[in-house]
Amino acid sequence: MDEALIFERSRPGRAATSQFPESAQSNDIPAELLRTSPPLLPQTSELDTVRHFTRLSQKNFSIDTHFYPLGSCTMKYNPRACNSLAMLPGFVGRHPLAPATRSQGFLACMYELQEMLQEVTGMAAVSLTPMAGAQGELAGVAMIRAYHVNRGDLVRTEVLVPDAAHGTNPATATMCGCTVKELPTDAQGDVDLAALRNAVGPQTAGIMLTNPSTLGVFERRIDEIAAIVHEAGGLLYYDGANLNAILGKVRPGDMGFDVIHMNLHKTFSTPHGGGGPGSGAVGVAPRLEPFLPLPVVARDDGHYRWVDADERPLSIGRLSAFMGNAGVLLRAYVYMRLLGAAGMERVAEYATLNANYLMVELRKAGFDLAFPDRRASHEFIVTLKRQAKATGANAMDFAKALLDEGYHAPTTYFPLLVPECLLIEPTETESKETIDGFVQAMQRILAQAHEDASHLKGAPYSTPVRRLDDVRAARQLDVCYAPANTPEAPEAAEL
Amino acid sequence: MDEALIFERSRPGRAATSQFPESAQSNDIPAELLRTSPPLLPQTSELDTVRHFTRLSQKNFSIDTHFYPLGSCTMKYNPRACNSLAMLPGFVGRHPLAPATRSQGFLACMYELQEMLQEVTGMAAVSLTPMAGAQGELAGVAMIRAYHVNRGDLVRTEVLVPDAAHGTNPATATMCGCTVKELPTDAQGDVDLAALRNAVGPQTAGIMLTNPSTLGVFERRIDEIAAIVHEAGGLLYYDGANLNAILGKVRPGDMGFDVIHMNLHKTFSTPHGGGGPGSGAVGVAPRLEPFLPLPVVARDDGHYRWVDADERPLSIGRLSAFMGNAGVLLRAYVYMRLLGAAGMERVAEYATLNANYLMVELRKAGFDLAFPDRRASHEFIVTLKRQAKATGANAMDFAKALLDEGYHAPTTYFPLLVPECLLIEPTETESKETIDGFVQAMQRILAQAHEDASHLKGAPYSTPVRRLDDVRAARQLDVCYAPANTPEAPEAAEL
Amino acid sequence: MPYIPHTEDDQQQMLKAIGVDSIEALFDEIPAALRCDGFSNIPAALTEMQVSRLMNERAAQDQAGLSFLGAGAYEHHIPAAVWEITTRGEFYSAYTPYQAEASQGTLQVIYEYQTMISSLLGLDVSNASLYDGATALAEAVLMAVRANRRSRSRRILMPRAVHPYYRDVVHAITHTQGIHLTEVPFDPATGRTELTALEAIEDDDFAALVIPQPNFFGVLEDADGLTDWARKRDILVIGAVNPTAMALLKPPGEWGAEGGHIACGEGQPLGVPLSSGGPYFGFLACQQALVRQMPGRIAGRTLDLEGKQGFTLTLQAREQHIRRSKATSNICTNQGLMVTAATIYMSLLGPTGLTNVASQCHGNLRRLLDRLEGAAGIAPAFRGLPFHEAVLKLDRPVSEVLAELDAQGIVAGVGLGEWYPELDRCLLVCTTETKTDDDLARFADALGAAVKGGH
Amino acid sequence: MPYIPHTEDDQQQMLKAIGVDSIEALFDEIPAALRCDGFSNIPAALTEMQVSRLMNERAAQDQAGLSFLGAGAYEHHIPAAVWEITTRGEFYSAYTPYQAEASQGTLQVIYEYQTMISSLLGLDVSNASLYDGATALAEAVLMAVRANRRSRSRRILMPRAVHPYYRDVVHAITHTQGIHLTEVPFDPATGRTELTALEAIEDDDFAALVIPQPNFFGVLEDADGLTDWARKRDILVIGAVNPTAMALLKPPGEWGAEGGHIACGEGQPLGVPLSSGGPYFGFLACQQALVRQMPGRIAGRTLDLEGKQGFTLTLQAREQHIRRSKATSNICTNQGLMVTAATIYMSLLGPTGLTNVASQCHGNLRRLLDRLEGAAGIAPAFRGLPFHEAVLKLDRPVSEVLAELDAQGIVAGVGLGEWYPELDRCLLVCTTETKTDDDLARFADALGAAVKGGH
Ligand SMILES: Cc1ncc(COP(=O)(O)O)c(C=O)c1O
Ligand SMILES: Cc1ncc(COP(=O)(O)O)c(C=O)c1O
Repeated sequence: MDEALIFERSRPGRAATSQFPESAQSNDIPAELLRTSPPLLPQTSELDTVRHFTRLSQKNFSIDTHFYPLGSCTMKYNPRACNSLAMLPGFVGRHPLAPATRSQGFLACMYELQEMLQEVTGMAAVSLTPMAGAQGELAGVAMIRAYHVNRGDLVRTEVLVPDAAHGTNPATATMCGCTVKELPTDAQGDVDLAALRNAVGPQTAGIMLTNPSTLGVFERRIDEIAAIVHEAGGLLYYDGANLNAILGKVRPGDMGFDVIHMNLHKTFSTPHGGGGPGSGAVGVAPRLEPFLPLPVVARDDGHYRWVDADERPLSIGRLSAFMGNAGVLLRAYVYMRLLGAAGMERVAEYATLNANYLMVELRKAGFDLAFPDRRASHEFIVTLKRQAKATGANAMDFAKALLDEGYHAPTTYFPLLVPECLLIEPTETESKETIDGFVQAMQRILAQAHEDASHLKGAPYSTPVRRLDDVRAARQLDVCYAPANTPEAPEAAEL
Repeated sequence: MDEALIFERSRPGRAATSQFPESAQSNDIPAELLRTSPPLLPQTSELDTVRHFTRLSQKNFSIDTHFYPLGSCTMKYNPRACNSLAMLPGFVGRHPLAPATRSQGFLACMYELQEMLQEVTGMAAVSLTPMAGAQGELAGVAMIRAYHVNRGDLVRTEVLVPDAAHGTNPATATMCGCTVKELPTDAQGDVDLAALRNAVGPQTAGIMLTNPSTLGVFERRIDEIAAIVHEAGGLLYYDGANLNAILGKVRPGDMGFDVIHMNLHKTFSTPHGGGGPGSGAVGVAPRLEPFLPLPVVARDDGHYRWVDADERPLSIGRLSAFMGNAGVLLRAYVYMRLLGAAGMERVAEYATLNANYLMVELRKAGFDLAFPDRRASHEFIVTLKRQAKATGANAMDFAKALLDEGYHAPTTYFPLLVPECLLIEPTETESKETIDGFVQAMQRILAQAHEDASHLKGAPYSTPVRRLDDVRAARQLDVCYAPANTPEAPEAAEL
Repeated sequence: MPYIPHTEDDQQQMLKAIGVDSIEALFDEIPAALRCDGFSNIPAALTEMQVSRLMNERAAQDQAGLSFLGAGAYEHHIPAAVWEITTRGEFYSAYTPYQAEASQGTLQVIYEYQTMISSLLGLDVSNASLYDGATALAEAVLMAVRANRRSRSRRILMPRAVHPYYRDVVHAITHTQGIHLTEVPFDPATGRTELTALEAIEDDDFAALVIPQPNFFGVLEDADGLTDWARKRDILVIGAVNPTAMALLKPPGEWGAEGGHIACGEGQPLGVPLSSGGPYFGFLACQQALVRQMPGRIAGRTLDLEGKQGFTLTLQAREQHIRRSKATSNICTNQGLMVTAATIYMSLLGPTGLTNVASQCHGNLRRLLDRLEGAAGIAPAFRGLPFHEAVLKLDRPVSEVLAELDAQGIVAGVGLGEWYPELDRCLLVCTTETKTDDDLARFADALGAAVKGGH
Repeated sequence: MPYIPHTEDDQQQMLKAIGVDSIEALFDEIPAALRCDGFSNIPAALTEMQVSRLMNERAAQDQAGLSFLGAGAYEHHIPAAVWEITTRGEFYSAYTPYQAEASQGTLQVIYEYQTMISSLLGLDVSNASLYDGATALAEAVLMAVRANRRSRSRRILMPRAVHPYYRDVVHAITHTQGIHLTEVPFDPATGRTELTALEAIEDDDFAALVIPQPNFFGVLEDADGLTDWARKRDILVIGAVNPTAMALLKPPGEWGAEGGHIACGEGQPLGVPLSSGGPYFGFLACQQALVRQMPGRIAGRTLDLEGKQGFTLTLQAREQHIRRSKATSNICTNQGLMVTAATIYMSLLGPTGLTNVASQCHGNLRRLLDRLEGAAGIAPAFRGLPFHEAVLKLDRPVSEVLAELDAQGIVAGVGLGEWYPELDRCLLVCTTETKTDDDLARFADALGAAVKGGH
């Protein structure tokens, strides 16, 4: 059922009056500082508002309702307890500048989270402040730069990035004032070592990698890569998006990485929330510890406290007004306590089992793998190049047809170097039957592609809207409602 | 999308292990007391369980998603604050037998609720313990009987009930060991006074009425009725289901009623929860106070306490293990504090405005009213007798077609005396646009009935299932899953 | 206006459409003499912010402490998912599923619930819930009286070891129909309802025997023996059971050689918070043959127009809205939302989980009793095997002990003197799986000290 | 196994299908020398019951008290509906809406959010959120440097009256790109950023001027005057504003004769709980002409195959996943769920509600200052008109006063000495609409007594 915009439900004079105080009587603010017309906020009743947003929510696919094998995103179950415990009144009501007397419960959690993340990654120290993966990357590259600068090595501004890397890696390098050198991938999905050797030099600040890579395979010569980069004077940055694949099996610190960010909203199962909030906590080897972003939590004699700037003069500084996404960190903390040491290892084991199983089942079902000779990590790539050629139905069409089957689509067209790419990540929390169901759906779609590809071009059919016109969206930009800019007469407000 | 039974998702050995403790080591219970096979509970993961029930929820119509003009049910907005405040840890964690030292917060709310309900109904005293309307009725009729018995008047066992009354009224009378005498209704929807005069006598225990009646009209000669019944030695019972219509306009106590139950899950907006819990608090005139069911809350010097059986030797006793649906009572308390005196009066005003507006608009749209010369109370009746004759589409068909339009159906075929009856109650929390949308939908359905009634016979089309076979449900009774009794091969478990 | 969406404009248009000048005019059928003029004794509206503050302050007054209270309401761990899903608007704000096609969520939940409860109790069919455990027992009694065609009496054998409040409720609800509860004493040594006590009763025509399992003192009854005794006399057997215990114990449907007929009880332990005593829910299940005597709603599986499975309320001919004065009960609204919570709870726990909970509850009681062994002035009142509650006989007035522990943040249990004069210095304590070894130690130490301190 | 559904059977079947003997074999591409062997330093798993107890105990340690803390995070009433809906699984557990057709809920929310924020700020377009207020200001600075074609400098005029942490963050994020923040002093008498201070600065090529409204001291700036001054010099104007205040105050888009170019700020006051500082969200809006320089996601309205309206992410060519090293920012995941909460919050409050909240915040501060008038040893530090925060100069060391009030359950505010040595004995206090007259009286009395007590 369609859901009108909330502004279309608005009626002058309507209001959810229980939600706000009376206006204060006196107003001593001079007129020239005041706004002259009220903001365009909807005037709706509480019922209509609740109904509107409840109905909107039902238009989403989500983990709680659908299998969501979005590669590189680790869409696993978000335990509800993580939410309810992080939202206990004591936590939710704590002001970021609350005095230490009113903070020991929260700080204890943060301190222990730092410790656990150090253990998990094999790094010497952790800062929890970055607010998403990309900000973790920024913290990491900034630390690498600060490290070189602090040693007086001012020319190291080149960052090496494999061509399969996530877009945030090159974008981050640029944001840190570095230049990006792209590295090619070889046919097996590993970094091209010859190219790497060519690329490194006295300007090399470092390399940004994730291992397993975004191609879903484990970079087998990681120690060689580490040696090459380190010998050239660069540092190694680990993009933690793929940590789910290796928990307890191999640690970035042990692979030679100097700095890592973790996507707590992936591996540590804090929710994605329809696009955040995330958390991109960073871990570092000892030589980078002085540069960690602040704040960090310390413990003295069983008392917890913030480490302040005076103690860390080399810190790259502060990346958020307070301490980052504290509520997300609490969720990750609860998650880790629920899993414990053994549970954290099982994550990688079953994520890998599920990915490899789904991979072989899809191969049996007639799909081509991008790297057929490799193990899947926690994810893998199917390429629909052959099918697209034979039937005209491409990766996008498969993705949309999956929505009609009741599955969220895998990641499409990323990494860019694989044509007609589906990057598929089932995660450890999905059952065999769910995976089998997905394989059957893929088979049905494949059969449909051969029978009548044009039908797939029309997919999805069962979603609240059919396939959307992205080109129109960009050309006839409509990003802000005004009664006049409605593309067509809005349909009669229905309930 | 279909949702398999949770049992069909079950796999031996699967479990949400975070949710339960290890088994205790020792077990000293002798084998003959132990069960020999485990209960048929599903073995599912937490994710599958969350997904299952989240998806099931989406198959419901509800206030939070749909207009729900179910007559006699007062489906109005349930403020979310009532839920979250009633579920504060202090309230949710309070044991019913907690000592007074740990109960003053809760008891204060209950005491004030009693006081406010007395004021609202015009009664002398209130007991909050009945757990739904029907139990309130039971309490009421039991008090009436106890009153007569206590006066040594042992033959008063007849209860008068108008034919339009809700089924719980006669059923309750029977449960209290009384016999029911039905009273006819006149053409204007009022009780037939002549019949009433004939019916009363020395065996009359009392009369059960609601005013406005379940026909949606105000019983204008209520004082005459009261006089007739009182003179005959009977008492008047008020079924509080329709209190929403008269809040602040006329009070049952002032109309001459001796006892009343209130459906807090209707007028006082506690949620219906897909079939409860409700609360059927009872109020009484002074002469019935000694008979009130226990417990009741008293205040002595600012200290709150339970009134116990010693102080109320004539009480009809205890109707629930503890004190009834305390959490529902808290919600009603919060609701009343949010509305305040003026807000409580507005409830009746706008409920009545909405009902009368909807009534005239439907009449304009070509529908027949059961009582065209009467004002609607908070609800009113449309009879589709003429349409059913002309087109073959009956009240049930209209009801199902409304579901396709995105509206929950009104109450159908109740009260029984009106043919092809739709009892429609919009409530005060719905907006004019919502009501207008409903009228338009009714018009479309009417047009469809004239065009192609057979199409309506197939409705609903857009719900998760099409029209269900109730006869089969009763004949081939299947009320408990067992793999063998599945009516057809269950469809492949889909997600 | 709180929760009323009408603008001035809406109101004018609507009045105009109706053809009246004011809302007041819509009340013109109410005799003027009866009219009241608003409410003088209700406080003015508060905003949600103000009410929140008030309620937070009140809730903060009522701290649970470290509690060993049981006696019919039990503190269990409830998975966070249970109430996060149960309070979703679609469950929370729906009505009874009269329009089946628009209520498949609720109906399927009920069907799944019925299946779980039936299996837990070892019986064939379950209804969709009753108000609470006590009223479920009352309904079971009424049902047994209706169903027992061999008995001409309206007498019920009701053990004194049944929860005293339950006995009160059953009496309050059934005595107006001439039903008489014959008390069966418990054995003062074992705390059990012994066969000898039954045999000592003079009357011999009874409609039903109630068997609590465990009984109010936490003691496990010889359900097999009692059932066989009753069965032989054409007395229907009603089990009144704790649902957590059922994960471990033989269910009523399997008692004795032929099984009990009806089982009922309080559903609260299955995912429902303590919440001052309600809303809880009563469960009720019975043998297939009795289904038409069952009170309350029942969901059934059927097919739709297209042959697809779906769910609907069924056997409504038993109910008040159809059968009116001849209905099996007057119940209409039941405890649907609690059933939703319980169904999610039972699904999350599964057979292993619920069994482990039961075994931990029992194990914790054992550990507590072991710790108390030898404590001066504290002894178990009964020899019978307890499940997760036990009666302790103290060498000091219970109220003094309670007050002393309360001051230390411990709620020790309930004194039994008020209900059972013969158990004057007795304290009923309960341990669930929520108690840690430290909790048990803290309690045992404090209790030991308090009893000793009285001397 | 917590959250892992695999049965022994599943596992065997899956391994067989893959053709390996063990899960371990799936890790055979990892060089053996690198392998670790599990975690020794992480505690064993707890059950949800155990973690709940732990977290409840920890949360109970951190009582908020009666708090007058502000300084960038504000305690407001949040309607219960906001988080009950926001945490619905469909919002909570969805990803960024890449598959538009499966994400219309989230996308429509973003579109509605963009509309509300644009209007609140008086600008044309808004993005879908940034991390928080501080990073939003950093992004605004970067955006201004990119957008200001008339300026060749990478210098930004940054008032000292901007939140010190914001200035730190902007520096940390932008200095590696050679951006320099030129500090603009505040007037010690008014607490405002005066034109004279700007005119005293020697450099004359600046990319942008940041105007806080209100500023960190709670004082209202002469936004019109500052904007006109900057506009005349081709300096872009960035408003860094409090969103609640915007309901009352002239929005950045309307400042001066021509309006500011960019506005940003911390979204927390719009329905997001204090929550130890996050997750919050940063908002950012700008004039239409700058939209292609905007960082972050943007949702747009478009049509589907059938001509029906729908929503999708748009202008993605600005973003890292398309433009990679040339993107407008590296941001990917933003603060979507907070935006959902804020959109519901703004819808529930509406224009009147938000305005009333703002006026009560301000009115409460006025009442507090009135109460403190004449209190010995307490005086407003600045003459400038405050919104809902004020700096009080105390006649006693702030830390002593804070400690004394803390012991009474009052959190009085933050001392400014650490950030502004020149404001050593100064306390920043905040009042929102949550404070009652009693609260204000209690605070004023306690503060008065504490300051006096120091003598
Ligand atoms: C491989 C990889 N790196 C980095 C990121 C960026 O993380 P975030 O979106 O939290 O900024 C992602 C997630 O989108 C990713 O998949
Ligand atoms: C008129 C009337 N009376 C009594 C009842 C019974 O109330 P309850 O369902 O709460 O038992 C109802 C509600 O269904 C009703 O509408």
